[in-house]
Amino acid sequence: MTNHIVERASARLNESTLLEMFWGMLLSRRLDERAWALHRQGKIHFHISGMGHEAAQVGTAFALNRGVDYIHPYYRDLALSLAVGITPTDFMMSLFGRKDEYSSGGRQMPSHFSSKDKHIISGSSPVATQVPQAAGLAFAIQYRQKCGLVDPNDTSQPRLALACLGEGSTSQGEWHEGMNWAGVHKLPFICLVQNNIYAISVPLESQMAVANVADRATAYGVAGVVVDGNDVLAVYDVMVQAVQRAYSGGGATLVEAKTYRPVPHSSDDDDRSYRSREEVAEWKKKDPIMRFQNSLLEDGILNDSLLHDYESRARAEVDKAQADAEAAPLPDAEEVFGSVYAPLEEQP
Amino acid sequence: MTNHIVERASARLNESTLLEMFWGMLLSRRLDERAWALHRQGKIHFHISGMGHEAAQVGTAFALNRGVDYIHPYYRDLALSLAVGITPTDFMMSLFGRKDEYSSGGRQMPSHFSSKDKHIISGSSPVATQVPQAAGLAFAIQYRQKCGLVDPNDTSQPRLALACLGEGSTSQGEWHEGMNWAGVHKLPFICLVQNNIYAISVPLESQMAVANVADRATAYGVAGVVVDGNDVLAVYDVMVQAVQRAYSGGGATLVEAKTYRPVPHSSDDDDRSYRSREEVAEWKKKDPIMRFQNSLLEDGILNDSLLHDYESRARAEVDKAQADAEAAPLPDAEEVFGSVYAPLEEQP
Amino acid sequence: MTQATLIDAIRMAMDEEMGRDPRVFLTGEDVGRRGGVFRASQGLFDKYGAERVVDSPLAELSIIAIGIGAALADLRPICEIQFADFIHPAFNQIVNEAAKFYYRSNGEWRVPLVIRSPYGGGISGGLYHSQSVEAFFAHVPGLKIVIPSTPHDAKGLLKSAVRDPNPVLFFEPKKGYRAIKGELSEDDYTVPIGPARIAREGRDLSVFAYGMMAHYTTQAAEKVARTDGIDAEVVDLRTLLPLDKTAILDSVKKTGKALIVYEDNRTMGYGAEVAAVLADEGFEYLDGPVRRLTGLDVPAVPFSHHMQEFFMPNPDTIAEAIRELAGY
Amino acid sequence: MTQATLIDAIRMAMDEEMGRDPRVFLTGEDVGRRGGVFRASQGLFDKYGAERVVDSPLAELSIIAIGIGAALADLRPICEIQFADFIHPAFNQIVNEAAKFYYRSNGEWRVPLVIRSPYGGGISGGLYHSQSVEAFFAHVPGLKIVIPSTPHDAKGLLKSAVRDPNPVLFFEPKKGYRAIKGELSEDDYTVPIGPARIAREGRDLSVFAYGMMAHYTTQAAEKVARTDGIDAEVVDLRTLLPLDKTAILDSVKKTGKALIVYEDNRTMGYGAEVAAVLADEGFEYLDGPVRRLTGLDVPAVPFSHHMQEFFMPNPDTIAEAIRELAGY
Ligand SMILES: Cc1ncc(C[n+]2csc(CCOP(=O)(O)OP(=O)(O)O)c2C)c(N)n1
Ligand SMILES: Cc1ncc(C[n+]2csc(CCOP(=O)(O)OP(=O)(O)O)c2C)c(N)n1
Ligand SMILES: [Mg+2]
Ligand SMILES: [Mg+2]
Repeated sequence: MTNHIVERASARLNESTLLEMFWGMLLSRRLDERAWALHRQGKIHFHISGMGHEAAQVGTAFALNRGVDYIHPYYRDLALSLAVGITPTDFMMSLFGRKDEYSSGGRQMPSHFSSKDKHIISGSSPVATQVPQAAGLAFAIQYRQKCGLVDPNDTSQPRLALACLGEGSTSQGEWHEGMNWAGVHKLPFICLVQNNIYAISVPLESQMAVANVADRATAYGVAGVVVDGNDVLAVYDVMVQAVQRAYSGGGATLVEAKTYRPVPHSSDDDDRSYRSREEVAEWKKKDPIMRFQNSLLEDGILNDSLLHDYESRARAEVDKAQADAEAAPLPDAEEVFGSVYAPLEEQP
Repeated sequence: MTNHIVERASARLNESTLLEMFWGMLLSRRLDERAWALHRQGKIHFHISGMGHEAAQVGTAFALNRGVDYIHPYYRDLALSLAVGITPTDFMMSLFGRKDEYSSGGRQMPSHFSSKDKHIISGSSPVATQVPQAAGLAFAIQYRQKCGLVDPNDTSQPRLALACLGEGSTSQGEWHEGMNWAGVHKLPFICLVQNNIYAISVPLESQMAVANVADRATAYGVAGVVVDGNDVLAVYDVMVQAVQRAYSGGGATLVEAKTYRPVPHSSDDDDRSYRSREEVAEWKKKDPIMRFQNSLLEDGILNDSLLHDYESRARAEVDKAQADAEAAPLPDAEEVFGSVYAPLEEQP
Repeated sequence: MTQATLIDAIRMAMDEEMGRDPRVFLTGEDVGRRGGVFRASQGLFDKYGAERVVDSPLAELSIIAIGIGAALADLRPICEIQFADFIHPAFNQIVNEAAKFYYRSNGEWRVPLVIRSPYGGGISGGLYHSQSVEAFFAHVPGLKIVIPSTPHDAKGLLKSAVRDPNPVLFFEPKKGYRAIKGELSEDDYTVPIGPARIAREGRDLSVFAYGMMAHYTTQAAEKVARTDGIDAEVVDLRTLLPLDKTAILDSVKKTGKALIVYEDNRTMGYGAEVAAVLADEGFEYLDGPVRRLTGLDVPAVPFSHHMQEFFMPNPDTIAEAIRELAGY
Repeated sequence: MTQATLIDAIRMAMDEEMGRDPRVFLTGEDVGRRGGVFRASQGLFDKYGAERVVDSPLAELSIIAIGIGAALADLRPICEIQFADFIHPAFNQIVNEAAKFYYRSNGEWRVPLVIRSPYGGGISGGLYHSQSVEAFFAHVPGLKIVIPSTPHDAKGLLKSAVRDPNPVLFFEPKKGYRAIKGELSEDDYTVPIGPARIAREGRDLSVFAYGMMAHYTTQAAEKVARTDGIDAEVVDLRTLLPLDKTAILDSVKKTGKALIVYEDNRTMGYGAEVAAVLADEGFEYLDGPVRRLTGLDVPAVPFSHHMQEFFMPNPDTIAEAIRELAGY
């Protein structure tokens, strides 16, 4: 496992980018909190949260060529998806299962992000299926370059594929097989494991007999890195390296971001049966947003009035998103029939 | 990966056991050669061979509590199966698809070894399926011990489960998931990978990006060992350690035996399209039987007249097995209907 | 005798069987401390311990393969697949392995394995928490498939499944987990795997269903009896594999007409086989077409409310289909 | 126009499509230097190179998943599964993923993927080299399923499959690879996915089949025409999903009787759906029961000769079934 950060790419980030990162994390959090509230109010059926994972996701997003590189997210990737271009209204439309909902026309449960435009691949619920598929996207990138169908330096073209998943999901054969292709073909591929030490109720030690998911990288001949997933800049730093490796033909990287989920698995879960309140409280102290906020305040990049502005803006955006979604109609029953088969003319 | 042989268990093997091992390898080889001949003569439909793998298999078998510990072999495990109690006639009956054939009543292709009596689990053709199943057998062993259903030192009871497969088959998700259970539960389990550097035509480097399959052990928190699979005593030595680990609650071991398949993948294959005659010739020099034979001759354990006896005995056994099988009837067509469901009374 | 829900019955069956036979154990995702995401195993971890109620890694094929291995070694595993939609990674282990062990070993190796899984729509689960999967497995000789629609049957059939020497898929209509209530005895009874149950006797036409649809069909039949004077016979198939052909043919011999209701998508859904049997062996009894009222031929049940409701048959659409066929 | 075998036609189709469109590539086990274990891709590695004829690791789910990913990225993968029996590990990727992408993204993401695989019995392959698997997938809206029975169709349909924007399963009756011969044009023609083919016109009864059974059925029909004067119509379904209902209903409207032949095991085999459609929408045309002549309801085709032969329909048993139904 290589974990030597020779130079910190994050040291070169300018203030406005740092603030943009902070904003991305904050907006995701406020939207996420609203979703929980809407569920408590009985207004929506279901929410699955990205809380606590914002640093891992925003640190990752900012290292990519956003909207161009392929990403194949999982259900916690709200902050990642927002950073790549999904809007709060898009997300609210999903929560309410509205007509013309952006990802699936209201067919999928919320948090199944998708946008062809932004190169966000439509995800399913069965975990880990996205990993070998994302390896396939990376394979296609490499194929086009090798076969001379595209210029490897053309930044308007995807140059890597990213797949995200939780640590529990690496137990799936799907993950193994995807990682193996990435290693064998030295694919421009990054696998980000967001290790929050639980798969619903199942703790890490019942899931695998290794301390770090990244220890599994050696089995595939790919680079493996462990990073503090609550430190957005640390994540950014290792991701910049992983991206560089992918872009330069150096192959795949397995990045493990250690983090925590401070809330139940989803709105259907009650986490009191499987973990103590003390454990949760302890972890909340490491909250990635508070942490970044404090460091930005310390560095004088953020100040109280700016913070206040951000908070108001976030509230306003979330309010508006909710209002727009609530006002939007539901899909008609007959929409159930659409888009089973792509018509022949519609050759992609 | 641990590969420190502190003491060589094989040093304690007496002459008669060494000769028994040699005999096991030789008999397997002669039977295997006959199968190829029968195929060339058009007498049988299919043969898949264990040639070149005899040392890996016999070295393994002799380290086990044969006929008691569970083994879940793969199609190359002729020498292993013979060492555990399958007879040449049993094997010949399979080659000819005879009535009352021992493993499946003529339903399975040859080399799908099975014997409930000898604790050889019935194998299928889809590769790697046996690995998580064998982990399940190991789980059952541990379960009985933990739940007080059996005495852990009772040598009449299975105390470990062994699964065998080729290196190519470790690419399957099945393998990953089985290994993972073995690691998480510290199961009394051994996975023997017989690495002959090809999966039919696909060479190792197109299969995985690691030099040794055993490098993958770290991903599961289990012990991993590489051994020269053409050296029967070296295999025996590492297997004795693996068996001890399993019996004593120390968990699972991944053993990789490096070897070669000097013949085509099966009687349906023609290996000239994917490997050079020079490569095959080079490997044949490392033949495990010649190697063991020479060392036994050198050590004076074997001599020419004894060798001659063994060869005659092998020929006689193979002749008789063939004659018996050829004389046996084919299954009746209606036998196709039997044993779809176990009857309710037949509660195991 | 108490009133209980479907899921209570399932829990009671597991509890009793674990109490009866120390070889019975439970594994699956979150079955331990969490008691299962639907709470089917609630309390069992505390009662029987971590050895016998085993949280698995998140990997379905190995949940089944571990179960197969343990069953070969003469334990009695109950493997829970959290949602039927997630059984597909284990397809190879179920179809190529569990189903074929007995046959491929000429009756030597048995796989006394139970696979439990909640299936079906109507709970806003979207494409991947609403699937019906029974049709895939109904094509596989060597498997048995059971789908209960009452608490009484759920308990008795699950206990039979645990005692069966063959692999049994036990699919539970999750929409009915708490919605379906009925009498539940605390006795150690079993309900045999195989025979269908006449849920309602009738003379005018036969309706075949299972799971949630059996429940709805019974409601629909009562309704059309009141409102239209149509006397529909409702046959709850309960066991899909092997199919109780006799019950089907006997019923249609009496009524002359058949409607099959299932919530799975139509094409190659389980009712296709029922219809095919009737079109062949029941042809001379038929006074009208064999109708199917089914889920829609789209990839899966959508999340958003109207689409979800439109996908699935319900007591009203079933009543309508009964009327239409009765009037043929 | 030359005489060619089924496998020649498949190879020619791949060659032509790879020549036409640089996005078309082939992956699977041993497809490279070895040219496939059945030699379907013989010569393509030399012609198009290791970039476009890619030996995969021994792992079917990833063969399909890599294909899905590449298809999402607008390549045109042809994924070979060495034997249909080994498609089961990829079931999740096919059923939950490939089939549902277009629907789940409301038409945004397409998966123009071809999965080729040899299937069927009669080659002494035993339980795991003889399976028919089409029935499983025929239950999955979002997939297309094609099974050719002549070289002409094999080439034209495979080329259509490569050009189709949807995932297409292309199952090849391996017993016919070299046994089935016919005219093969070197033109760049396609055969549309969807319509069935009337392999033989007839008035007395309709026989529906596909793959090797379509080939056998045509032989059987010729035979009974000669020996018994029975004029059977043979419909080669060719596309199983979506099913050409019109062709089926039209044929039975004319003949009044239907026999369905498939070598897969009977229960829930593909013919169940054909029978169900006829029992409903074709009921008024039927002058007799809808018969199925099928493989046996055992877990898979045994290895040993007599058992294998007994498992599968053949021209003689088909002829017998035609006679029986014609005489009804
Ligand atoms: C194949 C499959 N099995 C089971 C589930 C049900 N399930 C959804 S999320 C989850 C836990 C995932 O844990 P992990 O991978 O650690 O991700 P986390 O939710 O902790 O971020 C489970 C079991 C599923 N979605 N897919
Ligand atoms: C799931 C599955 N896919 C494909 C095959 C066809 N097949 C049989 S053996 C084999 C190669 C196995 O290679 P390896 O695991 O290295 O074992 P070896 O034969 O070299 O001993 C293949 C591809 C199979 N049996 N099962
Ligand atoms: Mg987790
Ligand atoms: Mg090999």
